[in-house]
Amino acid sequence: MINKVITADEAVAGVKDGMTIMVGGFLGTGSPEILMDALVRKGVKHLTVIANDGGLDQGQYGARTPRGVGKLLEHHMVDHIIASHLGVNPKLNEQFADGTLTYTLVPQGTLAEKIRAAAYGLGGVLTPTGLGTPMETEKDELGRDKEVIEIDGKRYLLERPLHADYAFCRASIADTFGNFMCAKATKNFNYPMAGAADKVIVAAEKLVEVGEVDPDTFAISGVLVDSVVGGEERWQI
Amino acid sequence: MINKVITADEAVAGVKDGMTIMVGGFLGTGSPEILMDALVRKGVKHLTVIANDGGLDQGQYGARTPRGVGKLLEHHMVDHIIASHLGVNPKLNEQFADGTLTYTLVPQGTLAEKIRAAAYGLGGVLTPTGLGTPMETEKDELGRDKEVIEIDGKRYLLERPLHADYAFCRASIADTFGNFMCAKATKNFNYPMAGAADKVIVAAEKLVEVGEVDPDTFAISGVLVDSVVGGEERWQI
Amino acid sequence: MADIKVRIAKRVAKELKDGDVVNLGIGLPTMVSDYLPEGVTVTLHSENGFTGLDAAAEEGKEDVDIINSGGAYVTAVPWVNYFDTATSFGIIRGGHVDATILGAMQVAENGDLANWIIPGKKVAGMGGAMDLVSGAKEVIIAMTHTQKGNHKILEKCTLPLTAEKCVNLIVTEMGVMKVTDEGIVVTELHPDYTKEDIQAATGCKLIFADDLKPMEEE
Amino acid sequence: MADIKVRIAKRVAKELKDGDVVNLGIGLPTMVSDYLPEGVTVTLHSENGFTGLDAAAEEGKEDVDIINSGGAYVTAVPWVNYFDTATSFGIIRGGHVDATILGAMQVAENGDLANWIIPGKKVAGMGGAMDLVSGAKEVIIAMTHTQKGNHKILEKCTLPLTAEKCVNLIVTEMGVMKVTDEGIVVTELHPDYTKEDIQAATGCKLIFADDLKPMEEE
Repeated sequence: MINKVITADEAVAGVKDGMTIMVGGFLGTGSPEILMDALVRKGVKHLTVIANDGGLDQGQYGARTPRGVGKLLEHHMVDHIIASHLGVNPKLNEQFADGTLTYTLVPQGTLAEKIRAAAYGLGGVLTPTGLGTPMETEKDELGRDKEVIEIDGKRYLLERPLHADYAFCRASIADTFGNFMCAKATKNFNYPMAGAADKVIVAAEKLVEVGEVDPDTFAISGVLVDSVVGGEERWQI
Repeated sequence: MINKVITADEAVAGVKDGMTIMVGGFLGTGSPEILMDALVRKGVKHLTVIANDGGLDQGQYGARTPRGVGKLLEHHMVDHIIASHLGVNPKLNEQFADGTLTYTLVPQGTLAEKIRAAAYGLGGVLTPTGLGTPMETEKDELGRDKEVIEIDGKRYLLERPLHADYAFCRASIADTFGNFMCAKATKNFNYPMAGAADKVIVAAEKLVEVGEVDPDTFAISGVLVDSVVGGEERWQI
Repeated sequence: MADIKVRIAKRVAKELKDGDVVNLGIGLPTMVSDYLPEGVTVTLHSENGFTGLDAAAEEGKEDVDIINSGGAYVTAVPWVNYFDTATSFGIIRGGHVDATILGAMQVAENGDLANWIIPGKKVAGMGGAMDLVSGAKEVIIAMTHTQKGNHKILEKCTLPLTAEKCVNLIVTEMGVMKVTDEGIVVTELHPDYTKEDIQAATGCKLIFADDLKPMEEE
Repeated sequence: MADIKVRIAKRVAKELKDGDVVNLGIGLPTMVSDYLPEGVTVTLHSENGFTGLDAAAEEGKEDVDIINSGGAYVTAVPWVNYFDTATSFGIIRGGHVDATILGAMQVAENGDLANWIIPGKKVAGMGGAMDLVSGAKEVIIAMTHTQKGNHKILEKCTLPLTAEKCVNLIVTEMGVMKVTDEGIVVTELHPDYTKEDIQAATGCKLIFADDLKPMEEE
């Protein structure tokens, strides 16, 4: 068996300026903090980030430091963000206003399904969400026109798969092969992002040997994961 | 909280002649046996069955009785089967030969995804599987022509969602609200079928009270389940 | 104003049946769960990833792995189930949420809804709102009838839409309105207001139900 | 015949790298895992729902919750993960399986594959085969070069296809062949056969690699 455990710095060593990365989490809950810290240390720039939101700024919801994507925003490492909600972290609107950051909005369910489609080799997503709204008329994250497909008399928006160079996920428990699970409400985008990038990195709060826990503990197969990093901390309020 | 526990006979009381039903399981593993037994007792006819395969005939793989869909075939209750594999249970080819049973073949991954699309409100599935094969040229389970959609220069088959009147699933553990999980390799179609029918019934090997086990034990939300039946037996070889 | 919100929340609560799966938007809609009729238990869907949302967490007792979609620490009922975002919105899009209750900036007489963006203002994003109003079996708008005197119920929305023809019911401090193919039908009118009052506060022609009832005071 | 199968399985095994995720078709392909080179550990994908398939279960010690895609009771490695069918084929379709190794009735020189149906014969169904050969990163055909003297490698398949242009490598008892844009290139020839032998046993024009090597005997 392949042992996939490496350090956080090793995990981000291949991330280059201008790359597209996915980051799990929902307003900081379930985001892979030690991988964000490693990206900050590496100082990579001009990233395109795919995430539900911009994470948290220091002090929001009691956060002692910025959380999740908030760490990358703090250090001006992001040029474009593809997300469903941008209303929480004030750094987002500051950087939109000063012209250093641009965004593409995608409805939350469509965002998750576009990511799953990339992970699972589907040609796109056919969803009723967004019909009759700017989602139908505005261009997508790569500047492509949206298409509407009519199926048996009903209209659906065709949304393209969303793939990245790297996906950074947070696990509550992972084994050394990369099988992992996320406790309670930390699953969010961490599950669909596994498999949707050329390299998938998982930061684990608890790292176990293979066979150490009941295999049905794990929701995601290690075959979708390239590397595992231990030592992800539990949130402190 | 709604307690959804009923008996197997109550669970199938609403199944009528000519209905379309989904049955979880893979060659009998993970199929809801007590619900199949209840359908046999009820004696409903002319069913359309959506399942991976035709289950097992008595004696196959040591089965003491027919398993899964095999029970319905044994009693000539099925007019049409939509499945990916029909090569194991000999009852299938017998009934094809005598003209009492017809079939639609769907590739296994497409079958699962069509079912998920129905459960999750997607307009269809865009898959490369089946291009250039009879899957592209033959009509689908409802006699509709297949469409090919070109997306950014790549061709995909558009496969329609697959919905049923009833879905019968087997759980290793379920609670009285209908949250459930399937152990090891019994997950198969039991997970995607939850939500893909007007009524979803789960037969549980182990039935627990809500809150009795760690909620992360359960993979499928009870909001997708209408009724839970206890007393599903463990396979005997 | 507090009274008005309570009135709206109480009236919306009566729309819910025992066993319903419900998603509540932030603000006024979250108050609805405080006023459920006796014997009605609903399961609250939290779109960030679970069915079985319960009250806010006590300070100092927060489980950092459980937040609601607004980011606040919350608790869960014993029949909770947790899932990822693709599953969460599959549950929504697939019609497994019986009702979503949310506020609105504008509602049109054909049921069009605008509640996610004001062009030129700070970017917030639609989050899960577009999926929710497209997917839920019933969309109930719980809002004040006007905004600083401006009409919110209109012939046509002027703001970008959240979804087309998605609203089923509107509950305001003035009354209860059903969106029908013929237009907006007032089924209940609050005793504080006349037909003329509610029509004047509305930007489209209202239809009054033959069996128009008084909206209950709380 | 047994020797021929072992020869093919051994040769195919050399294509696999440490850490690969592999799906093995029934019959000859399952033998490949017995001949993995020293230091090469692969994770076997079982399309009915897990990564980490191991040996057949001992009689009397079967876990009835673990079968392989052929329905037989099997065991699993310690790093096993179990999942549902939608996920299983997502893993396949998404290109997360490095190689699928399976038999064929016919392979065409452009890589078309037919291995699921003979019109007029008993209906079996494609099961997961169409997804596997469309989705896996590399499709390796492990088969006897001919069937009762009939060609199986052809200019064009006459049987209904399993997938178009999907085959990357063909290993038979006669040699190893790569499917390229120019046609089928023989890269290794077994010492028991001449170029003329393999060409005569093949229904399309073969190209012989400049650095044609002998296929190893076992």
